[in-house]
Amino acid sequence: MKAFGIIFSDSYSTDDRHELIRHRSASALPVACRYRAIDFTLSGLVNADVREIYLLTKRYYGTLLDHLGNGKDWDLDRKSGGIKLLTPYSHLDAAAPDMMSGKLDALRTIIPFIKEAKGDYVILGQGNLIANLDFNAVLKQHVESGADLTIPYAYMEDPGERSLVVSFDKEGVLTDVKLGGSGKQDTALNCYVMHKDFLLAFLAQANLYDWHDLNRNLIVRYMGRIRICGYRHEGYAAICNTVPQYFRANMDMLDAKARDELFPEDRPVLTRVQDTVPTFYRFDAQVTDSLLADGCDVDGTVKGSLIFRNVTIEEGAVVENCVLMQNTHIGQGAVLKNVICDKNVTVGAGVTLAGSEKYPYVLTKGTEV
Amino acid sequence: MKAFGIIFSDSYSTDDRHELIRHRSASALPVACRYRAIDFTLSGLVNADVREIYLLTKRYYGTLLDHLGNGKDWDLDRKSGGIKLLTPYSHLDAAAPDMMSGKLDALRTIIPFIKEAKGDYVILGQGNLIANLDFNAVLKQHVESGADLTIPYAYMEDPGERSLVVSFDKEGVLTDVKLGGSGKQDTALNCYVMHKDFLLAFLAQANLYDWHDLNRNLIVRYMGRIRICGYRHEGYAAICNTVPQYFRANMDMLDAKARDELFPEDRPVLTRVQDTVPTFYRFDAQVTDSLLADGCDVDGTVKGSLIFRNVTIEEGAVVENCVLMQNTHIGQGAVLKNVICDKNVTVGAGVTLAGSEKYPYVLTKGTEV
Amino acid sequence: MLRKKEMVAMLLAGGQGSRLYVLTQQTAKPAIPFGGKYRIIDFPLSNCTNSGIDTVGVLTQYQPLELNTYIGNGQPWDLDRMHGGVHILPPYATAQGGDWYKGTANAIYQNINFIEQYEPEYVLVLSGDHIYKMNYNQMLEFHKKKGAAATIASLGVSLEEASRFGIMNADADGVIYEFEEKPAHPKSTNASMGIYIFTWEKLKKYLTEDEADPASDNDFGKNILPAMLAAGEKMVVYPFEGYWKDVGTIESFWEANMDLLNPKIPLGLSDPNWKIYARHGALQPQSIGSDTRIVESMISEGCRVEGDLWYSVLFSGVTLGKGSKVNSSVVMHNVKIGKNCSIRYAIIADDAVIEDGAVIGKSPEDCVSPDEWGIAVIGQGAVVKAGQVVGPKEMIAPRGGDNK
Amino acid sequence: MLRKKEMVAMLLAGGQGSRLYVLTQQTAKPAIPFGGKYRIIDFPLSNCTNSGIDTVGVLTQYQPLELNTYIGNGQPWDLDRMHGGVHILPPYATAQGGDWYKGTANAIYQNINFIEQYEPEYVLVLSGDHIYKMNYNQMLEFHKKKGAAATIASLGVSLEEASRFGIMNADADGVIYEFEEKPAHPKSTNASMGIYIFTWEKLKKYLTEDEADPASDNDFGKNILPAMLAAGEKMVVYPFEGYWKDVGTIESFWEANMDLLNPKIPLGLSDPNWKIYARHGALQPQSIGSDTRIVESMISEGCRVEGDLWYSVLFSGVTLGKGSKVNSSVVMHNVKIGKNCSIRYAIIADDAVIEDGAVIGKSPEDCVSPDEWGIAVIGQGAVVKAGQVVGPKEMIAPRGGDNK
Repeated sequence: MKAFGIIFSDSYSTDDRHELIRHRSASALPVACRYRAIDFTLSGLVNADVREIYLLTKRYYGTLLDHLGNGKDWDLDRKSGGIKLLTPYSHLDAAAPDMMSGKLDALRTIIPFIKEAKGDYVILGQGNLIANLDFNAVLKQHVESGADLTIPYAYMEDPGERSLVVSFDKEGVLTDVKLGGSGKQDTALNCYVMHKDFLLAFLAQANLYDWHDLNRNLIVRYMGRIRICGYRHEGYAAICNTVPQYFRANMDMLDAKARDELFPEDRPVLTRVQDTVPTFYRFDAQVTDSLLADGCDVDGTVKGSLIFRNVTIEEGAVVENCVLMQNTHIGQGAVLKNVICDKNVTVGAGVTLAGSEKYPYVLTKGTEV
Repeated sequence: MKAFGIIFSDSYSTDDRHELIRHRSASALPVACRYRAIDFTLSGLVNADVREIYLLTKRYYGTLLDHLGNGKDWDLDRKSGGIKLLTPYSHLDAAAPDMMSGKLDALRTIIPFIKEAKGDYVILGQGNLIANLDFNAVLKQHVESGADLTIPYAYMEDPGERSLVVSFDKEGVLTDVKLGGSGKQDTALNCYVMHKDFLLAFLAQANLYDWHDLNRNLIVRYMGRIRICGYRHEGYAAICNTVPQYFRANMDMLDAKARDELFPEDRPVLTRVQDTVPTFYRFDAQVTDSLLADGCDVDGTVKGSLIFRNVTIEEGAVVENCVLMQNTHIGQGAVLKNVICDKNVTVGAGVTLAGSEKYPYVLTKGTEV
Repeated sequence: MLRKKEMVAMLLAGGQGSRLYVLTQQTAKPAIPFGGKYRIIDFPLSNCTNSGIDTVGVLTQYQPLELNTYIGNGQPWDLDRMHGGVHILPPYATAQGGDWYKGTANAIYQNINFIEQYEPEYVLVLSGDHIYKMNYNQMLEFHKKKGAAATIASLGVSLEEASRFGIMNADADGVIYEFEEKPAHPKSTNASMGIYIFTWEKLKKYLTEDEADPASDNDFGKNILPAMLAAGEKMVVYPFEGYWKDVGTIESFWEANMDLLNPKIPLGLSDPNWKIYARHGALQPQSIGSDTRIVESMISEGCRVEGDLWYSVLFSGVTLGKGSKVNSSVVMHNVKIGKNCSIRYAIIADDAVIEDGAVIGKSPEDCVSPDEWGIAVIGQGAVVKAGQVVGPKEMIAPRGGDNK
Repeated sequence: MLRKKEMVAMLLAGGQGSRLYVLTQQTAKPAIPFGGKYRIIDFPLSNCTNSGIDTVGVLTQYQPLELNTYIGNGQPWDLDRMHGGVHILPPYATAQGGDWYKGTANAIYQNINFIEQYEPEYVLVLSGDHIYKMNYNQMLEFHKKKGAAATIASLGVSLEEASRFGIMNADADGVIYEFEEKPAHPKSTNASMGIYIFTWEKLKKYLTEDEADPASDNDFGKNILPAMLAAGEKMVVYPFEGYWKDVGTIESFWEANMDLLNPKIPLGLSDPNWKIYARHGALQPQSIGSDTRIVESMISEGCRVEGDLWYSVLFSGVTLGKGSKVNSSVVMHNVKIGKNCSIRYAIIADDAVIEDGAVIGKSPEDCVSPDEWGIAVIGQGAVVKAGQVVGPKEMIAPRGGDNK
């Protein structure tokens, strides 16, 4: 029951207004103080002993490559298997479809790799899913249930209009899908588990009929004709297709229960080791209800916020309900509320910034205010 | 005197009729039984303790990535530095020039990486150069000569119309360049050594005037205005821009002197370890004047040929003046003369194939005849 | 944050291997070159990797430098892991003082803490002087299915060979009821291959009890296995089919190398799905000269062959001069053979230099009596002078070593 | 195919470090946690990497398991090299038998073969119990420029401190003419930092001569350096400026941790150009609770802090319960501190459990006499029961260890 993984570096359905992923893959989104979004899916696969992983990238995947490096931090620097990059133009034949246009097109360009993969089952994952899925359990259920296709899902608050809401019958077989919805909904996690032969047959079909959209063709078209089962993921899950979703997912981490679900001891989430020093709390630091990465230097007030690596908060500054990414510098006496600072942002002394709790104020990478 | 390297995966001036690089980077050309072309430049840099290397790729670089893997085989899987891939779309800004069109355009897209590089000097190399350059000596001469730009060159037979033939005055300063020539000529090896600041200033200039061609603008335009010196490489050198050049470079390896120049003991050429078994010579093997990689199984006659890894030559087959790449299978009694078999070619029992000594018969990857 | 490992392998890299004489005078047995580009230890290590076992302790106390350098960070065997990987485990001192390994069982006993770090359920015990390919994971499945405390891999031998082995007498279900060490009148033909899987909890108990017994030799075969059997633990035989060879003597080592040239021997060295990994140098392709005859031989990277080769194995970097003839011999890494030498039925260790016209060894058919014949052995780095004759069975000490 | 290395580093990971009492009862000194996320050995290893030295031998024979596991394949320090890298070098047996390391010089002597593999011109000898950042490459340039046989790094100390150190008396050019070990009346203030660069050829000669002398202690400071000086070799002082601390006692170890909290101490732990590398677990970010006060402290990944922290260092994975107060203390990895505990001037080793309401240590100002005060130490994995009081200077043995 060996499986291999294919990870899409981008969701192909993100919000155009998502400033945080304009120049980086959705998989490279920094989350929870010290991670990138892809760490969750990648660690999930490694923890299920999947050591044959194909990463399908689209545009602006440089940051993602820097993060993955040689794969050592996930123990994926293997002689055979490990992580394999499938980047645009790397293997394309002139006649192949464009990797950029949709997941199904991207998959069609890598059929030769799927054919040569050693695993019998394939896990299609998406690099911007924030969840610690137990892929061993998913695989086990997939095999035992006799399903053709298994879709992990979770009971999520306000999944948003780009998510697939799913319903199942008593036997766990998919009976209905719709796009989006508000309130708590059973929401597909954009992962798919199936037999390699099933995927190959489906891709051949897709090629014949020139299908492009994965969800529409694999799920909507086939529902009722093949056995599609759900796997209910009980732990925390979030999808970051929009800025508010991203902000909420980070704020969720302040809840110890959500955190324990996302970081269970027996399925650790691995990330790039950066060799940062511990965080220093100076004489005037006042930190409450917050999460901090290593390498910070705090001499101000921090409430209900997520502080990423190497952030400096000077004396008298107040940071409330904020997400400050790596290398943010907050000057003396500055006041921030509901703000997301992307990497390398500098906020000058005495500056006051306030965003809406629902749609926070975003300072893009490198901004100085 | 720390340097960093930039390697172009493609020469940007290869022959369109070069079947062997239609679906692979010129750097990934298999040469000398067990190497890929890039091994020479890469090992040259590693042997000069250059551990910060940027690889600029173009199209069809998948094979090249497979070959490089995680860089372990060159000890380039370093925490900082090591080998960094700069692939199309990985870091491109919408406004950037296209990496595909020329070396100078490709360089202009990576200015931010050049600025952040730690070395003071830069070595621009080309992945399809077959030579074991002593980059330490080149660097040393560059610094001591006070040159703005140093071009390694070698005295080569028939460099071909796409090569730059160079002349120097008594002090080693460049006085003339021309394209191509027959007979023995001092030929530039498509490598450049300069100070990082010089390169950055030149690229700013290139951006301002919208220059595209590296040779034309850096050498032809600047000759006489800046101090361009030559570094004479005394050992073997070959450039594989055309199929005949490629064939000749391989055949040159049958000469022990050329081989000893290309593989000196103190500057080993590293390549991907493939864990092949030793080569078996069966009862009817008759091998003379040939080079063989490991993993072959020979029961036929082989004369004056280069046999790559995992080639099988059955009883009674005759292989003369051929280059047989990895996984070639030659059936019983087949006769081949002046043939290049790309990877995974199968030649059936009894087939006779003969090419011209000057322009050998090429069987492309996977062909069965 | 360490994760559990289901099974950890402990490789007994062993003592001096004195029956290999000059070959082990400066080298631990598992580090001896074998088969053109391997060393003996590559076989168990590669078996581990190919079986999905990524945590291996190598127990050694004899001349570990070469082994240490060879294994390094474990990368060639894909055992350079963040958690697990290959570790060399020499004896060490504690606040209570230190002990050398007293026996195979004591070596494992002294490393209980190493094993316990990984909280394994099973421990695989291997030795470092056998040539074979085996899927230890299948053996583990067998062990689990049988619910055994110990499973011992077994090779079917002929009744006459049986008296040279440790023999396991088992019932129809493979449950062992008796061990016999080299029995004069063997009752069965299940020979132990020295490959054990133990349920760790059980092994730990018997190791601890054995350690407390001052009369014990602290040896697996002599003490641990009989004690477990006596206590009524379920011990089963795991039948192995395939090639297996103990290379503990000069003759068996030479034979095992010759076996590789025989296409009928089912070792399957070239099987791409079960590669044997090794640490390699960066060498040129092998070059074959103008006037040579190479028959039924194996040649590795970096060799320059100008002479003739019959039924022989050339390791990497060997030079063979014009007019020289090598027959039925094993020539290890970087040996330099001059011109017009004659080498027959010999083993020549790494870096030896054979000068022009030297004559080493003899064919059995050229010997007057069977007693005269034997494999000639040239030690590591030794120099055989021009024209010197080294007779059959003779051994030349390594450079800087003692003659026998 | 091995390439030469200009300089190889040999790190004396040392003996038991008995002046660290319970901290080293089950751990080799260099493996002791330091500074929130490091271990002592991270400092010399990171200095090597940052100085461009990629070949390091670690000489150890005492409790090597933790060190072995910690160093693993060397990856965290970028020392997982194809050729070179970091190697643990324990004592070993040869055909002539085996010896434990008799002294620092003997430890290097026994590993001459290891060093010679790399054909180095220079050998750097380091010890594993100092906290400092130093560019050994600059020291090598100095050694070469001076044309010395040995260069010894030296720290300027005050005249009164000088009598606690090995003092080197040198002329104006830095050439040493006398060594004094802990002189009552020091003539100069150049204290030896235990960091030596030797021209290998010279060192090898003196090591060999020293080994032949049965009366020798086989120690660098006592035997090798005086012998070289007596023979007229050129030995020079390399002046070091910056932070350096020997952490060989409980007090100095505690002080060195406290020093990290002092912005005036010039260690520069956060300097991105001279990172100190360490092996990390995979831990969550640190979480700070609702009602806490954290002042002048350092906290690492994976901590959950609900209590108050003053002038303290929390290593990764520490839990600090509500109402607990920690002051001027060093709390190592994964320590669990319950509610309403009071911890002052204490060192709590890895995995210890401090139950609710326990009281550990005292502030000096709360002590009746200066004699009463001292650092309280809780050993690795020890349990301090609910409400238990551990006085100043008291030491609690590690789980499974002996009390003092």
